[in-house]
Amino acid sequence: MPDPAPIIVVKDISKTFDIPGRPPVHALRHVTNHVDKGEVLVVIGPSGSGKSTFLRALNGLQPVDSGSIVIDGVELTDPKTDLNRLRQGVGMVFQHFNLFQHKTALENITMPQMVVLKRPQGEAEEIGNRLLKRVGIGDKGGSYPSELSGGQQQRVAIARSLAMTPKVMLFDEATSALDPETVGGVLELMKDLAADGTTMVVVTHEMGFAREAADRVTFMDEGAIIEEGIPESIFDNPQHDRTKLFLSQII
Amino acid sequence: MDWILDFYNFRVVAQYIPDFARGLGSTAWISLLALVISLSVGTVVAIMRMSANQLLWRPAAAYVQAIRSTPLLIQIYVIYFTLPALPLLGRRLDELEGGIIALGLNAGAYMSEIIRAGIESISRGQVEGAQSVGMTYLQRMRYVVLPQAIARVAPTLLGQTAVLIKDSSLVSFIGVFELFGAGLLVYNERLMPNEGYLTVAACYLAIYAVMLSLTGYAQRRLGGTAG
Amino acid sequence: MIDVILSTMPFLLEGLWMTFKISLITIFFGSLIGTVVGMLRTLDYALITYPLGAYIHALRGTPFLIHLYFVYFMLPATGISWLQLEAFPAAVIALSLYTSTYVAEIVRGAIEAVPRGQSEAARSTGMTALQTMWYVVLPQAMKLMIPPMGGVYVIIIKGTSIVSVIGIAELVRAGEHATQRHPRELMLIYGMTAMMYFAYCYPVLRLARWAEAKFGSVRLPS
Amino acid sequence: MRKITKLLGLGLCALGMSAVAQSASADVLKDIVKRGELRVAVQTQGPPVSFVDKNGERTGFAIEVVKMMAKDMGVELKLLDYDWKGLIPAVNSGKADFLAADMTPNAKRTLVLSFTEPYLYSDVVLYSKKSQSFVKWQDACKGGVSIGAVQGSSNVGLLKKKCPDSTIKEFAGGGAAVAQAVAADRADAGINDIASAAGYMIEYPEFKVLDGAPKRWPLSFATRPDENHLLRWMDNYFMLIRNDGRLETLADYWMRGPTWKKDH
Repeated sequence: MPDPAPIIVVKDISKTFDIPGRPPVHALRHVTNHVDKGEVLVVIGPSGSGKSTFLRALNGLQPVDSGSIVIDGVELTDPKTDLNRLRQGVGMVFQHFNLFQHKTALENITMPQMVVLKRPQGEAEEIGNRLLKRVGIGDKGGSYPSELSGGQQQRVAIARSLAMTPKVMLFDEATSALDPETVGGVLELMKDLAADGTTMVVVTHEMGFAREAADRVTFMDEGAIIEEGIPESIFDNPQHDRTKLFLSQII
Repeated sequence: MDWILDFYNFRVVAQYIPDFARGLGSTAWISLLALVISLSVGTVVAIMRMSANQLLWRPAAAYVQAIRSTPLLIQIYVIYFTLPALPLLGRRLDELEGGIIALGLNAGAYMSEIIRAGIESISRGQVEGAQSVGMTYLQRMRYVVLPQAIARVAPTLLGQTAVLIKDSSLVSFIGVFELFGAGLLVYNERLMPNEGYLTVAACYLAIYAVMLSLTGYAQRRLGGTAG
Repeated sequence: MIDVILSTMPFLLEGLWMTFKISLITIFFGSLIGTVVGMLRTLDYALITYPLGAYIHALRGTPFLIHLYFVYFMLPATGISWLQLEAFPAAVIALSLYTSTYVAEIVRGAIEAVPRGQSEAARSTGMTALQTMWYVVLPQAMKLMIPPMGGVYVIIIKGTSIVSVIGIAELVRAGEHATQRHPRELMLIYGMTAMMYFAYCYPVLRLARWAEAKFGSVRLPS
Repeated sequence: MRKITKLLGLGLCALGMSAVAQSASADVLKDIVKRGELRVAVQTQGPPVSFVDKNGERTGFAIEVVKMMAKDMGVELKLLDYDWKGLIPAVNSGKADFLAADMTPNAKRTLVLSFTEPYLYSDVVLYSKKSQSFVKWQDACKGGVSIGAVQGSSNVGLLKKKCPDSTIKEFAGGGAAVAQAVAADRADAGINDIASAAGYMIEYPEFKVLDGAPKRWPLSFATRPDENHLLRWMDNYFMLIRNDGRLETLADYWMRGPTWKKDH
């Protein structure tokens, strides 16, 4: 049983994108959710359902129009909040890895530590090397992103986030851009992290991962949460027609 | 009101409106023709420079470097004063022709660099897509690569065109009357620099503004995407 | 002909030295101002970007002679004593501002060409906007800036000739002085000045080519 | 610390003073004497009026007159060299006390600047290649003949009036560019003052001066219209040096033959 204290509390957030000359897009409609400490929340849904917007709202990369988000007691949506400070505690892994192209794998991990946390270089490198081993590419520290495969790059990106000792990790379709043969390894790594008790919010199309690793699954469509529950109930006994339709198409 | 007339006398400028109109027309005409030359030369040279064939890229590179490394005025002088009678024309280029050609060849070197950068920014996928439907090299360039490349670098081409228009004032050195010459006419005859220079500046700015909006329009039409 | 070359060479070299000095100072300050303006232009605040856009277009849409005229001759009319500029500082200020508009557009283009994901990743680690710019975006944008910057520098080097209007004896001016004493050798003397420009500009272009080859080809963003 | 305050105070005083100096120019002659420096805008339009000689020194007829002037005033001379495009603004903006060039006053120009009484009258002549059939300058005034002139010079207006049928080509590159145009058969004839033309005759053996002069231009210095005292002073000065023969000596040396060529 995970610790019931919620680390993320999302209350009634909405976001509308206004594109000139087109009808406005309601990316989020009154979404309320929470994530407990140590919990793994997997968000699924068709593309354009608002799941990525939801995830990006959790570290303020995507400001919302209304509602509130509280992370570990700090209200993200309060304009007085120091977002940079808050983001140190929220790691994020992107679909396209977004490794800093001008830095080696190790430098990608050490640079934010030194710049943001002011860790001395020696300590940052020690942490960086340990984490590179942890994600399974201990020998690639000196390689530039362009010299690494997609799977290796994503491992570096995960290590980069972990180095900041985040309270929660966000995964934004972290395996969608990977070759099929490397997807498995990255998913294994994510399962490892989950098993270690890392609090995670994962947006993914990998239903196998959701079933195995999730504590709770949220299904979103058209900017709203349609249904949520433990993996078994969502996958084996979906209540809502849209959930059924989505699952039937994807599996 | 009085101090404005002290600073800039509209009444005097009004007397020179025909000269400014003539100068503006001349500048527009010279620039337009030079622009056409420079874009054609620029496109050909850009494609030559990207060729693997030494006979193509070496002369193209030499042309670009030589033009960019020497002043335009001297290029104009060389074409006007030292170029002998052209066999095709049967005579030497006159002031206007010489000026336009020098200006066009000069700008062509700069344009070629911009166009080349644009072509290089088009992803391989576009070329491969065109190859996969059986297009020849020229067809690929003409229908796929160049339209996208030019749309992408349109703002840079605009900037270079602004330079070209201002540079066109140098043809006055070989006796062609243009916009800047009209401003100097006011300066020379009336010794009124504000009236001469500021009017000229306003005219150039007006041309620039028109071009700016035209570029925006063209870019939307050509479907240039940001980034 | 040889005697004309020999007798005019020292003057032309002196002019070249002035061209060299003024262009280097201008390139330095113009790049500095232009980088700041270019970075500010990438921000999302209309209050900043619109005035800066107007600044860039106003300077690029008008001949440089007018800027020089404004800085050197019209500012003194304000009566403010520190605006009573001597020819050299006036030329440097006017040329630096002009240069900055070109540099700003290159910097902005290069920054915008760095994929958004790079700055998002940096921000997600908790870096501030400035840290993101300094540690992540600028180093990558720099590679895109170097080659077009070389082209602009060469334009500026040649553009310095206009400052002769306010009496700075740079290369073209020195050449003019020489042609007045030897009108018959006009083409020879201008040819010599062209060679000197070439000797200065060509290495700059080569350097830019070298940088381009080293850092990958230019991607000019729109 | 006190030293710094003192320096700062001095600096501020100097700033204030310079502001005052700028605004207080009821009589620029007083300022000239006070500052001990005469600032003159000149144009390096070419020998023999104003040019840079083989030693790198600025000299010529107009320059030597001004040098003499400063010496007789007992002040230092500061020559400000401008392109023609910067000459008028230099005087208007107060950068220079007056401008010393071979400028020709006319009704419209005198509305803007005050011109001195002419210090010299100079003939304008036409020249061409010897191979041309022209003898008198009027021979070049017919359709199909092109005449080169310096862009913006008074000679352009003169040609328009006297030779309306000829094609007038204005070259912005100065008298040397016009001569080049004639030599390269880009213009059939050129127009310039007689002294400059004499210089071209030496440089270009294939040139000839056409007989007669379409015009004799008065040459003057000019200053801002409100500088009456300075204008009067300059007129007086010209009278003075004309009377004591110094002006004639200079004019003979510079304007009436190639004597100066040996020294410069």
